Amino acid sequence: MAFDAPSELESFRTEVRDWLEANCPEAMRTPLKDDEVVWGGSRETFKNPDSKVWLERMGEKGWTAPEWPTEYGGGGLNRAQAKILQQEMKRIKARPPLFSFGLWMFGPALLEFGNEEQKKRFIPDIVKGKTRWCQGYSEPGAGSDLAGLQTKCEDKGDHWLINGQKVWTSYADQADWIFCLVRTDSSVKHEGISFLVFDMATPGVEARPIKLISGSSPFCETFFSDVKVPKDQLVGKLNGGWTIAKRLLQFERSSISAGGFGGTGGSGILTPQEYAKQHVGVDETGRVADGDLRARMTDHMMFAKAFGMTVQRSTEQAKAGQEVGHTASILKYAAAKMNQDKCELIVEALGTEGLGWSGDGFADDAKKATRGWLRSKGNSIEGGTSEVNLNVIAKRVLGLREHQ
Amino acid sequence: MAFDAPSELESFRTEVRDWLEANCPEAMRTPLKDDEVVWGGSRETFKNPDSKVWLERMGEKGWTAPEWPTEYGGGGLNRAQAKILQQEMKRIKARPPLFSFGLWMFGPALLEFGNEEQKKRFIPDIVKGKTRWCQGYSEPGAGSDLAGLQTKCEDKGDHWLINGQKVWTSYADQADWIFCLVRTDSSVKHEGISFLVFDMATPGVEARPIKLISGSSPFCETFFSDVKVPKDQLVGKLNGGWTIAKRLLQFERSSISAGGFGGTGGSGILTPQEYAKQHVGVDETGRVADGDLRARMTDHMMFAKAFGMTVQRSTEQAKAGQEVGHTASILKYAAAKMNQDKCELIVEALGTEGLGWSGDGFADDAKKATRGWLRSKGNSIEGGTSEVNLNVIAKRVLGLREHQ
Amino acid sequence: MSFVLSEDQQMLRDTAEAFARDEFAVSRLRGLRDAGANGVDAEAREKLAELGFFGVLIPEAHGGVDMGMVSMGQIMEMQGRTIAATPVLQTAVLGASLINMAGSEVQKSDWLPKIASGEITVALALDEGTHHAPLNVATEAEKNGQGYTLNGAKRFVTDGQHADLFIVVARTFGEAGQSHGLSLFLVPRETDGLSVQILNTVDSHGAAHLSLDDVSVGEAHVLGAADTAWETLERALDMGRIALAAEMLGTAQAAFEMTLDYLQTRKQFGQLIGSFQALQHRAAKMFTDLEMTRSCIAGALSAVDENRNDIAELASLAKARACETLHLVSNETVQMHGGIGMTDDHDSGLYLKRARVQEALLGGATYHRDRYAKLNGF
Amino acid sequence: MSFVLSEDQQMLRDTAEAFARDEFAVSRLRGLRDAGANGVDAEAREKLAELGFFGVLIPEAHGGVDMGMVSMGQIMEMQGRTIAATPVLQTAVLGASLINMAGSEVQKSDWLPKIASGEITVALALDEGTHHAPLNVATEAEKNGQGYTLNGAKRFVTDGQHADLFIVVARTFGEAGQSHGLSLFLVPRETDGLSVQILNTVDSHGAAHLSLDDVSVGEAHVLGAADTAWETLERALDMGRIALAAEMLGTAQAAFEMTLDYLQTRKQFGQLIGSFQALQHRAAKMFTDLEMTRSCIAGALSAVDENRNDIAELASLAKARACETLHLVSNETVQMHGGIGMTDDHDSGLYLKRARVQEALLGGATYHRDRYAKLNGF
Repeated sequence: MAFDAPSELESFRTEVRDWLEANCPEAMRTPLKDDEVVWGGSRETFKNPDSKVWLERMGEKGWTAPEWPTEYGGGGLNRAQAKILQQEMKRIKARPPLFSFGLWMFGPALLEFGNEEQKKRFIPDIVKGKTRWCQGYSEPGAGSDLAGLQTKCEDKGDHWLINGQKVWTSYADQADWIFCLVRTDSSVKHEGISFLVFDMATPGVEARPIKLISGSSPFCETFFSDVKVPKDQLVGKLNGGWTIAKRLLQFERSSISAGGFGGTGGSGILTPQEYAKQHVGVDETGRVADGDLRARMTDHMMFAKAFGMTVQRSTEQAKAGQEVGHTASILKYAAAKMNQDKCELIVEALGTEGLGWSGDGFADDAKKATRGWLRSKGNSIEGGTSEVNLNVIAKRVLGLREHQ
Repeated sequence: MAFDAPSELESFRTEVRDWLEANCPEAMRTPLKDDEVVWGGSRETFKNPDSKVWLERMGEKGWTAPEWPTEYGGGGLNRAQAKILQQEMKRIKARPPLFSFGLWMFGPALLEFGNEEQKKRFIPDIVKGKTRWCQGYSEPGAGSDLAGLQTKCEDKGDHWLINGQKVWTSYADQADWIFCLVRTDSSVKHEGISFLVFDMATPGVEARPIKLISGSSPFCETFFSDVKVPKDQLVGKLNGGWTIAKRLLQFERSSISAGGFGGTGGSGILTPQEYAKQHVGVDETGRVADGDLRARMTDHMMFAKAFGMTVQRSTEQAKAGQEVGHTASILKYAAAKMNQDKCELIVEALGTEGLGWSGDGFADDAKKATRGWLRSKGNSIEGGTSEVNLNVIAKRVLGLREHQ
Repeated sequence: MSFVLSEDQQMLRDTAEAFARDEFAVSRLRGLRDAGANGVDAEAREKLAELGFFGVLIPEAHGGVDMGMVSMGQIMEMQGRTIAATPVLQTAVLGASLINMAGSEVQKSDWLPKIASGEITVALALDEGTHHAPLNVATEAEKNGQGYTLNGAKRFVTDGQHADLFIVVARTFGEAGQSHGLSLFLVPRETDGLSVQILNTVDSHGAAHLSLDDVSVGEAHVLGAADTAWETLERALDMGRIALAAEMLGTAQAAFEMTLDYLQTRKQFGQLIGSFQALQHRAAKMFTDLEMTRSCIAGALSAVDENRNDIAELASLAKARACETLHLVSNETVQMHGGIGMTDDHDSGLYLKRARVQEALLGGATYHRDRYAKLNGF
Repeated sequence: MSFVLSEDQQMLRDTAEAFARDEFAVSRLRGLRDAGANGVDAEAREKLAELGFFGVLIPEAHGGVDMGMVSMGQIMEMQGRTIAATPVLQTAVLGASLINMAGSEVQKSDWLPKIASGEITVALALDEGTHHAPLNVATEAEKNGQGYTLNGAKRFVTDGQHADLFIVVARTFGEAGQSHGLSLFLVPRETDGLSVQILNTVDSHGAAHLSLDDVSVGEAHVLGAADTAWETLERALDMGRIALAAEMLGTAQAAFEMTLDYLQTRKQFGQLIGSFQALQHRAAKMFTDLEMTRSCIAGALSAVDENRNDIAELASLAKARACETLHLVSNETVQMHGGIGMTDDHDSGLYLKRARVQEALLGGATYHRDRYAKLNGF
């Protein structure tokens, strides 16, 4: 903020306000519908045509990535200006123009670890939403133990040769490119991993959607057989991939902890206490009639409130330059518990109305809630299981040791 | 049962009934007062003189140990007859004549592992309550890891020489004799332990009571410095003590699981729901007004009921000759949880009335309940911690392995 | 209470276990689901009938084998192990016992043999809201010349998608919330004015909403005396709750065993995940819950056969404990399987989905905790 | 809400921390207990006064330092770490804020300087039953010629064993349960008709039952307007709840650190017990609770200074979360210490005993969960 006199910031605010007024289509100021989310990339269909216009205009200004450098097509704004842009978009209820793992995960990592040529090559299309990226991390034998990955990458002189299998690749079937962890040295564990990017259209790449218990298929199994990758698509040092991987997991966990979880079930779903009032009823004092359910709902509400205040606290303390790693370490674990408890309470409050799968006889929001409840079971598994989170807290934060 | 025709059993019942009628003092048919419990031994004062008469008469018949062989002073009854004695005593609400670790733990072990001379020497005085025994097991460095005990026992030719320290020795300051685990070989762990008995009056033995958080002192620290023990007081084989120890722990856990726990606080204490009705009140439907507390009390009641039915189930199945080790393995863990939950609920229901320590201003039953609540915290530690219980279930019952 | 099975009961248990294992695997439910059968399985129904399972609570005079609740509990536990979709709970427990307890000689000989032979399926149509509340019946039965006219609606009637005969609980007197004034009506599926909305449920067992618009039935269709059905109904419900609890025990036990197998085979960090103490303790706690719940169910089953006076209390104990145990185990099953447990290809999800339906039917944990407390005077 | 301390607040926190550590160790409470002092510690009180802690919520005009609730929270947290027996909650939080909010200029200048200087201690006498219920006041204050005559009884008044001045909540109108009709009275200890029964409490902090028999006080002793004390009282209670929650956070944090040390030193089976994963996960969960509860308390403290409109909700959140967290941590502290934790020589028991008193004072977890739900409309 030091760089901007309040007056300059205010004039920037007017500027932003006018631009949004002129460029944000009316339809993009309405609540985002589940099926109108824009992920970009070559397969994007823009169900709502206005969302195409909106993405193009925002991408042009680089405001899909407000704080990224202009030289790579970013907005080049500082923290204070970015905050103003955010506030002004919120004021007119503007939809986010783009959802993108490129923006949230790969981009930040590439800006930190990539070389100049790679940044120039990949960042602009992320900003404009032209390339959709997916993440090739987990493998059937390497889940919680990510560093146990086995996907082989051989140096064939003029190219890398990839053979192996990834799993839990988000939207791999929709993605244009993949950023991927591969094994370039099997004699060591963490030090034998490299970070590679390549085109999903490369011969030998196959992505098969995985159907989840919720019925949706946001993830794929991805197979690589003799996939040839140009040498210049190695990011960072050979065998230096684990450093980038850890950094990326931070981005992932913090974006997850911020509430960006699969499993709330989407729009139109009410709170547990609303459903309880409708389906269980209240007594003459206005209390939900089931005192047992009511107590557990209250416990959850308090947990959620405490979680929100903890996110706020660590944010403020970080801004004030204080060490917040300890506090932040609990967020992923707590966020998973919070969302899962909420979904369980909703299904419990709905009673038999929460036991529908498809077709007539069940309200749409109830069916969504049921699917969301099932999806939420993954929250304590994806992006690091709760067991791994607790290990990390115990060892790194509390300093408890392994068996000697 | 095979040995007794129903008719014979019925005549035995009449016999027992008549004898009890003639020999059980009236005062011994009233509810047992906390301070009139008879532990026997040389320090027994018999606060209620009738309890002395009662013990002498029962001891004379050997009915303090109904199923032990008559040659050692026991009652020599079979299972069916013992059950009848039990039923008849219950019918007239007769007090148990004797509480004794000799009866519950050491005696059964000695009958199984001791030599003829030792049985003749020690069992009769256990039956008559003349000798009070205590158990020398845990040490400051050997709690959950009992086999880590270090109390040294050297063979000095004509005697054993004991040096070391025991802790959690129940009523060591009241006991006449101790049965004790000592280390006779420090080059091995379990195979270097022996089982020894000796007189607490032996020079070099000192017992210091330990004050618990509940204010009571049922346990001692016991110190041995150059204690000389005659060679014939080794029970079982040299370095064969661990087998006896494990057997004894079984007696201990099963007696604990049967509900024989420190920490209910003694007589006069009401149930959580009674206290809740008194102190929290009920609504117009007769429900305890605090629906949250009510739900947790119900959960506990159900747990307690389920526990009772599980004890009953394993007993019946054992009688039917079925394997019940798996079911029995959960009892100690569940009993501790059950008693601790009950005590917490009582204190919560009592409100500030449950926060007294001594003096006026608090009801006596409430003060007892508070002490009992504090004492109950030991339930998940004494006789094997809950953590060790869960390890045992996981490894021995569920077959889960150690890290390889 | 008896906790040891008789020889006959043990034999029946073994038969049911083998049947579930060999012909009724989870893959069968998966197949029905993928075929869109919505829980209807005619072939299985025939086999169940051949084994005599539908007649376990029916007197021999009416074509049953009259083996009692403990025996029925063994069948329920075993079908629970493979979360099989069968009409046993509605037809052989609720339907059979209601008709047997309340029915006239004519009604019994009309219907019980058909039930025992598996010729028809029955469904009790009771609840009208989304939470079990047996007294909150607003469906009205108005007296007319030859009998009664029924108007109202019933929600989430399990087996309603295929039942040949509905036992409809309706009010001939008083208002919702009162026990007096409840009556039972035998309403065949094809009766005019009865419409059935078939439901696709999360557990793929199916169910239906019913609506009754001027459904007229004759006196002969009244099951037991009018106005005073409550006592019989409550007893039948408690039998159903205990039987369902036994099914849930089987479901939880099987899910637990599947999880235990995975803990003993899956490796991470170079170790079997079952060798991690945190998972070991959670498994040990589940085992503790399972053993204690098993005792409650065994006791409740035998209490019915002994016609004890604490059946209501034991039924609520059994159902509440079964709900809590299965809720925990079904969640831990997915969590301990990790990613694979989240995939539709794996059985974890099928157990989880079935679990929540079993929990809700005939009253969930909070309903039965509340009832247990009331029965204990607080 | 602000979650970052100002320089002044940080300095005060450091002072309070050093004071608690160096002069207020747990051994001090143990000493008071063994000496039968029943929580009365004149020397400590002087030092607290010297440090200005009694004046943190008192305007400078009346001899205070007027630093606000966030500052008071730091003091409470630090005295909680060593479970110290001090009059700060009753005197400096409840007493000072009630007199400051409701008092006349005369009353303020009469009493606030004496509080700030540590010359007197004050105790709010509110509850009459064994569970916190601020509206259930039956104690009557009847108007007489020169003022009021008070009759009634108060239970478990903390600091009642030594307080010089009682603020008695009595009813000048209406009946128990109603908010209208409550009034506050300043009743000095030596007033005729006031009898004090001193209590030996489980936490060794002491307390007292009061009985008021025809206690007559003049108009000048009415604090604020008669009949309408509720709003002020509720705000003061919420300040007290938040301050107490801060103290409980300190208690839980210190007990947790003590346990963590033990996990890192005690060996069994040849391993540090802190290397057993089951204990590691339990410790990690406690840490998670502590961090989240810390956020609730920090937020609630600053909400008071910002005079936000959701103070009641945040107070119940802070107190309920503090109760749950401390309940868990105090039990785990004893369990993880094993046998040694059961001995009176070890501090675990002192923390456990103090914890249950802190939980009950000004409303336990169930009271505040219920209140939080009501404030949220369900």
